[in-house]
Amino acid sequence: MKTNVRRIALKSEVLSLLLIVLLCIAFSIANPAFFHIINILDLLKVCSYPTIFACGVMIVLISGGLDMSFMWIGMFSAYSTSKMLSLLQVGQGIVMPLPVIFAISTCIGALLGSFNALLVSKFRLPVFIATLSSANIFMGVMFQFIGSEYIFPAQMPVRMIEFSKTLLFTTQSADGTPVGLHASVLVAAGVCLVVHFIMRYTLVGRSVYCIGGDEAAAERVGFSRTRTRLFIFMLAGAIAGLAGIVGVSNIQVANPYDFQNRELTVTAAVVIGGTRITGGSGSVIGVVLGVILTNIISQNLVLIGVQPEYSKFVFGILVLFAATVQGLQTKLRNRK
Amino acid sequence: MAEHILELRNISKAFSGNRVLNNVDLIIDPGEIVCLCGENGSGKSTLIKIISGVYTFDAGEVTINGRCYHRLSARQSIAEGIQVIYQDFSVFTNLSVAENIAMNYRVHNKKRFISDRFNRELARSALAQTGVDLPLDAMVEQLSVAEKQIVAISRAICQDVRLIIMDEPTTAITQKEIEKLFEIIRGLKRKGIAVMFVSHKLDEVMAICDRIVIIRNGVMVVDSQAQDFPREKLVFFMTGKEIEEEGFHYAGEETEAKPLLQVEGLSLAGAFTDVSFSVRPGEILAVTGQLGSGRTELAESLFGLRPATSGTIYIDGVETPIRSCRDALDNRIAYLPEDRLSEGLMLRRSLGDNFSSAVIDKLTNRLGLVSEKRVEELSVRWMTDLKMSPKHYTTLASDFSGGNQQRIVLGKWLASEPRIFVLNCPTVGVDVKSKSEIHAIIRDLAAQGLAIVLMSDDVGEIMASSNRVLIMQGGRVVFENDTEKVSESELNDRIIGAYREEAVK
Amino acid sequence: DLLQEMDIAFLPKSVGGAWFTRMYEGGIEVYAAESGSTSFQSGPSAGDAAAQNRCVQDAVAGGVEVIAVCPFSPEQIDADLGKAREDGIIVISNEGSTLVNIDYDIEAFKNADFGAMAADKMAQGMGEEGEIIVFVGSLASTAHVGWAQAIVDRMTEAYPNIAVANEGGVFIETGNNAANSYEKAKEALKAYPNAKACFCPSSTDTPSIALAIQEAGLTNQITYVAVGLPNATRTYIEDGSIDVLMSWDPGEVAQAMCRAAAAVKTGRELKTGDDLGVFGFNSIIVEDKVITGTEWRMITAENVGEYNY
Amino acid sequence: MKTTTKRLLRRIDRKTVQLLLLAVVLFVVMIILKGDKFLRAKNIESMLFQLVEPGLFAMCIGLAYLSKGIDLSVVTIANLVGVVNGIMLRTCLAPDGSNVGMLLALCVVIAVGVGLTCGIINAFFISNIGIFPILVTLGTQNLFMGIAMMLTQGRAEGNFPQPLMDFGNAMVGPIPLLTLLFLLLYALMCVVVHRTPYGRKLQWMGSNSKVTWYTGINNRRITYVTYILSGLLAALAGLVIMARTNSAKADYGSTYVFQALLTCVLAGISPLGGTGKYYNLILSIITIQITSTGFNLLRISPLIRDSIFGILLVLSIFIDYVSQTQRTRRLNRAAIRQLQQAGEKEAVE
Ligand SMILES: Nc1ncnc2c1ncn2[C@@H]1O[C@H](COP(=O)(O)OP(=O)(O)OP(=O)(O)O)[C@@H](O)[C@H]1O
Ligand SMILES: Nc1ncnc2c1ncn2[C@@H]1O[C@H](COP(=O)(O)OP(=O)(O)OP(=O)(O)O)[C@@H](O)[C@H]1O
Ligand SMILES: [Mg+2]
Ligand SMILES: [Mg+2]
Repeated sequence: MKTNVRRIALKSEVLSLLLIVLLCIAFSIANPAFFHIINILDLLKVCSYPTIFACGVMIVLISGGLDMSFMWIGMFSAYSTSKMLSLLQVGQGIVMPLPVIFAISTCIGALLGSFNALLVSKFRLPVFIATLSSANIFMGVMFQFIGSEYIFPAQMPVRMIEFSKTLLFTTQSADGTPVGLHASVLVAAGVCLVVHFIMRYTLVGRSVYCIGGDEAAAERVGFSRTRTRLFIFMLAGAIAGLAGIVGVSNIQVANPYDFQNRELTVTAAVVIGGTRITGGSGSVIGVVLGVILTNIISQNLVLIGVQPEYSKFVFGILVLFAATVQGLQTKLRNRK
Repeated sequence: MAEHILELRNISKAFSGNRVLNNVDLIIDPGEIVCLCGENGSGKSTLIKIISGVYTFDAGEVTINGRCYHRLSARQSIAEGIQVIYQDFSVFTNLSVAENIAMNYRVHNKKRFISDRFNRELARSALAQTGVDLPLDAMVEQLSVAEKQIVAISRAICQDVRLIIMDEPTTAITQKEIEKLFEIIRGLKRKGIAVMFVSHKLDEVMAICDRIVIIRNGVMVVDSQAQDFPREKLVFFMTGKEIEEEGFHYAGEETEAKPLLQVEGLSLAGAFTDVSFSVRPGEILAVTGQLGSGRTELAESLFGLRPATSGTIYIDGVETPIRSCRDALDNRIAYLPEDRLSEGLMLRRSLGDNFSSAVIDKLTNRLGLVSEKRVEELSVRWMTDLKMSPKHYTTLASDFSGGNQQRIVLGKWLASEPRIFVLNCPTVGVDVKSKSEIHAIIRDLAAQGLAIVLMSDDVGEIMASSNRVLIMQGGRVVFENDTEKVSESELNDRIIGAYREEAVK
Repeated sequence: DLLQEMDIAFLPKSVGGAWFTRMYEGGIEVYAAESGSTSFQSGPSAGDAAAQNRCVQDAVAGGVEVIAVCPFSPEQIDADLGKAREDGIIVISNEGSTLVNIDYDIEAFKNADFGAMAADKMAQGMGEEGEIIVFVGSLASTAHVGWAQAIVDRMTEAYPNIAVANEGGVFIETGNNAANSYEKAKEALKAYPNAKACFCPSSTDTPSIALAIQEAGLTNQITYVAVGLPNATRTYIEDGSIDVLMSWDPGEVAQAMCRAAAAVKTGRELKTGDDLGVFGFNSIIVEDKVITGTEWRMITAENVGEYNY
Repeated sequence: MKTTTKRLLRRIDRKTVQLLLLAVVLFVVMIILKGDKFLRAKNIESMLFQLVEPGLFAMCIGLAYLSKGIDLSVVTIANLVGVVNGIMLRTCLAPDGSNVGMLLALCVVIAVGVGLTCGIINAFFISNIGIFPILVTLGTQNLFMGIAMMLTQGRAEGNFPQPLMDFGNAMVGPIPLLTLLFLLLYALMCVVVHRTPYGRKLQWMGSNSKVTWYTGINNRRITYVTYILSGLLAALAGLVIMARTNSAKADYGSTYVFQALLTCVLAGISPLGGTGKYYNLILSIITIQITSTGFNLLRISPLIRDSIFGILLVLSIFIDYVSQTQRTRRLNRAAIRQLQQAGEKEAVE
């Protein structure tokens, strides 16, 4: 009984949940508006595409490597898709349905992911180095050969604009504006479920854990290193491509610089969510909690009256705090 | 004649210019227990990895169950019913016991979807065969070495297997568990499953195998039925020369030297309690006991890695608290850890780095900079003193064979000129020849006046290289005597707790 | 005589965005084609003072005649511009009126006038009372902060019933990043539910703030006055999410920069009242080294159809 | 004679040769394409100036890499130093400038203090609490920048006293003083990393911290020294930035972090710890500088210029890969041949 409680208490997911609850209490004391339904719905929407990104990051991290390229993969896929379709739409008047748009971006992402896989499995590079260089290359290729200018709402594929306006379970708020769950949240939830299923219940998903735990041992069991890597990076790339297009749809503008320098924030969320930075362990639930946690922190500072120039400071403190709690927890766990 | 399970023909293999296997032929039939012997670095593991498809071979062909392969993948090998228990087990420490055991089965049978219930059932039945009970949901990283090995064995036998290969399965486990393992192996044999295993412990080899195969420098030198093979020739065929182990005699009895290291009532919460002993200069005190008896923790306490919570340590009769490694080093205590690959040796660094790592602070010139010349001198000196095959001091430690690697770790500590040397299982996984050489080194050190504490499982080693022996059980010392006064079998029984005074009477 | 053949380096805060692309393609290159000059642009892909400094240093070392620069952080680029001037390079800046080491700084208009106009429009829309939210793209940007401050000054001076929402704090930084500004705007709108008007000086961030207003259902409640390009914000202007877009053509400003450089090259001194031959700069005001234009465009749903840049 | 050359050759790192080759090839290409401008004294001087700041940051990250860590906070440490000094100068400088000398000395003291403190904070979380360096320094990166932001409200501090500017722009013959000092410091750090007991222990800890622990090496102390050194170097970079730009601001140089990460990787210093030679760093810094300035001179679109790091990296990785596989293949072939010959001989006997 006691050991069970201990085991549950030492699970990192539980910890993130606890932190979230604590923060929520603290925030709602500071400003009761925090718990307003609109705020919650907004938080979910804002978390949607980072969560999708984070799922991809988690997969690569479990396989034992830090992915530095996913934001550029996401941007590359989303931007080139939007640009291509925008040209088609303006020039030819062709309007693509939303699933096709998402599929195109996802496929581009998967393709870019396979380039990472090539670097990692053929040249045997550490993931961190491989993706750091590929991120640079994707960026250069996109700017030079696809474009670097904004694509504005008027030029965006109309289905994407429609998507960004799709709300589910709508009701009217007090002043008559529709309130509801944004469609992108549903996409994120779908991705989470699929990734959870793959990572938990399929052999190929488990092979990611195996490779992350012990690459040589995984090979000896009969997993093909090349194929598993290809799977990992193509899946992560595809997820990044989808995340990118969802993110771009959400704000109705395709700005190729938008996701720049956000890699580490998302990675931090994934790690705070309990994914082991050295690989081999992590879960989708933890990742979702991690993303929500970091976003509660970064999205609500103004709401609780923290002046903007303090926000970096507070964010830094909170990252250190969350990480410290986790570090101590790991120490406890290892002590058994 | 029944079909052979495995047939190797003219297998050769080289690693970046090093030829490791040279035209090896080997045939294994169903239900055979084959033992593969050879010195460290003779190519045993390499041969095994070729059979299991982990390494490609440069020349020759492999026939399994009548099918001939010129290239063999790990998947093919598993599909043919070959399972390997590797030297390092190759279990996934980040996964649960059940999943580990079921993993091979799933990969091999292309079970694309995982069900926990299935995993657990499979694991339960496999564990039932081994007769060991393990918590199915525990993470493997929380298991002891022996338990990890059980997982590896269960994983191997949980599916349609025709040949199980075990690479040094007995290094990490104690006598009692070895008996268990042998029972399992005999059970497999009865089912017609062939077993090939590698071991450096010659008694074991002779006890169980039907056939004996010896490799020397990548060349097969003996392939013979065990009963026809003269036991006394084993060492000769492996090493190419005869080896005589002389016993150890403590010369200091008469001089009544004062103890150099004395421990009184030492305890570490959760590891060992109230341990007392003393060691005089020139003495070798053997400490033995089963896994989990607190032996390793005691050793680490003496070196300050896990400072004891109570009790006193006297050095030269003076009370000396050892709270950190620094204290230990200041008092010239050295510690050779149990697992040389992960604890003792920086594999990816040079010989010079390894030799100098404990004394780097002293190898400086007037400016406080490390003197490369002195590092080289130090390395060369210990290479010769320890009779290692001479190589340049910038050679990577990973380029040395197991026995030589162990000598590097020894040399690293000898360079610090210790007075007290704590050795934790120094000859695990080391071949007979190197083993006897290491024993000689240890005895020699004692003769030079060091006080030596030797933790060991190997009863033969204790008999040959200690003058007093101490047995631990559950963190307490349960027996202490002069080595000469106990027989090998008594010691064996005492270790596993099966010794009864009246039985002797 | 304001068309001279020169070698021009255009050094924007960052390359690629709509604004600076327009400056280069619709301004510098247009001028170069007219005058037979050569030109190139060089800048970081992310706004960073250090990276921009390196571009300045390389341009100086490689040898050009004119540097036309939009400083990311004026204080931090000044020293390097000084080196350019020592080398005899003509330096013209835009939105860098505090710079010392320049020949001329081009401003489309007076910051105070511009801010006052924005304040008036906001006050007008909100019935001269209530709270306003003031964003800036970056706290480092003199122009953004200048306009924002002018708004605040004008409000305290002329509209006593209007207050800045995040009282006591500095302006809310949106980061010249569409995704970030969207999130920041959402947050600010929730934090200050009483806000009746807001202002955004960053052309990059204007559309996504408009989207945040629209999604919060505040299109009609909030008077949104912003700086930006009509092509980029057309849909929001048409549906009223952006009430007034204050805009000028960056291309025209860039042309004015080139023309000012030509004047320096020919040794002609520019005086108040001179005509640079570009819209907005037909009767310039020269104060010390700062050349100020006089006009900008106020774009609303009625006239947005007339503009295409 | 021959053996000494051989021994010398053995001691030269493969990466050194590759990087030298890469740098020379790039240099020659630049001379061919744009020799007149590239070789101008002005340009060389500018390049020498430019490599100081990223060079210092690469030195920080290189140290952290060797310890199997990473230090993402370096640039913000530099900015914090600048900002604190800026505020100090603004408030304390006498109108007649009489106390300049003392204040500039105080600047150095402040820099050391800030660098030391930041380094200790990083090391504390990494070593005592046991959080992964990447998380810790991500947190402290925000923390330090946040402090600088709070101090300045995001504005720049500027208009430092003239002597500081003069120092920043001083030349020693054809070489900028700052570059010279940087090279000296770099040489010193090379000695520290390669020749002091601390440096050795640092590399050992990076390659296997468990072994160093079992060898009685104080991992915690090594971690502290490493992050403190990194903090101090970053603080120096802060002074350099002050002197070069005559200003300080909380968010200056955000692109430097990635550049430094890549510089180290290009030099063969692995973020996975323990491997790589610190002395190769300078070659990688120079290579990147040549490429970046070269691209600017060639007026290559700035849009593609940002990917030069990626291209350089993949290029060097590819060279590495090819030379490695070729070597192994050659050796294997030789071994097989030897094997066959031995077989034939046996057959004859
Ligand atoms: N991956 C490899 N690359 C290069 N050399 C290798 C590799 N694996 C093994 N070797 C070398 O091949 C030789 C044979 O090694 P192997 O591991 O087969 O020996 P072994 O008989 O199993 O020794 P031990 O008893 O120590 O386990 C050794 O000299 C070893 O250094
Ligand atoms: N298994 C290990 N492998 C490598 N280094 C280790 C290991 N355990 C501890 N260390 C290192 O040794 C130093 C001291 O470790 P120690 O176990 O005393 O930490 P601790 O007991 O958690 O410290 P504190 O009680 O102050 O929290 C640390 O620098 C730590 O990183
Ligand atoms: Mg072996
Ligand atoms: Mg409105």
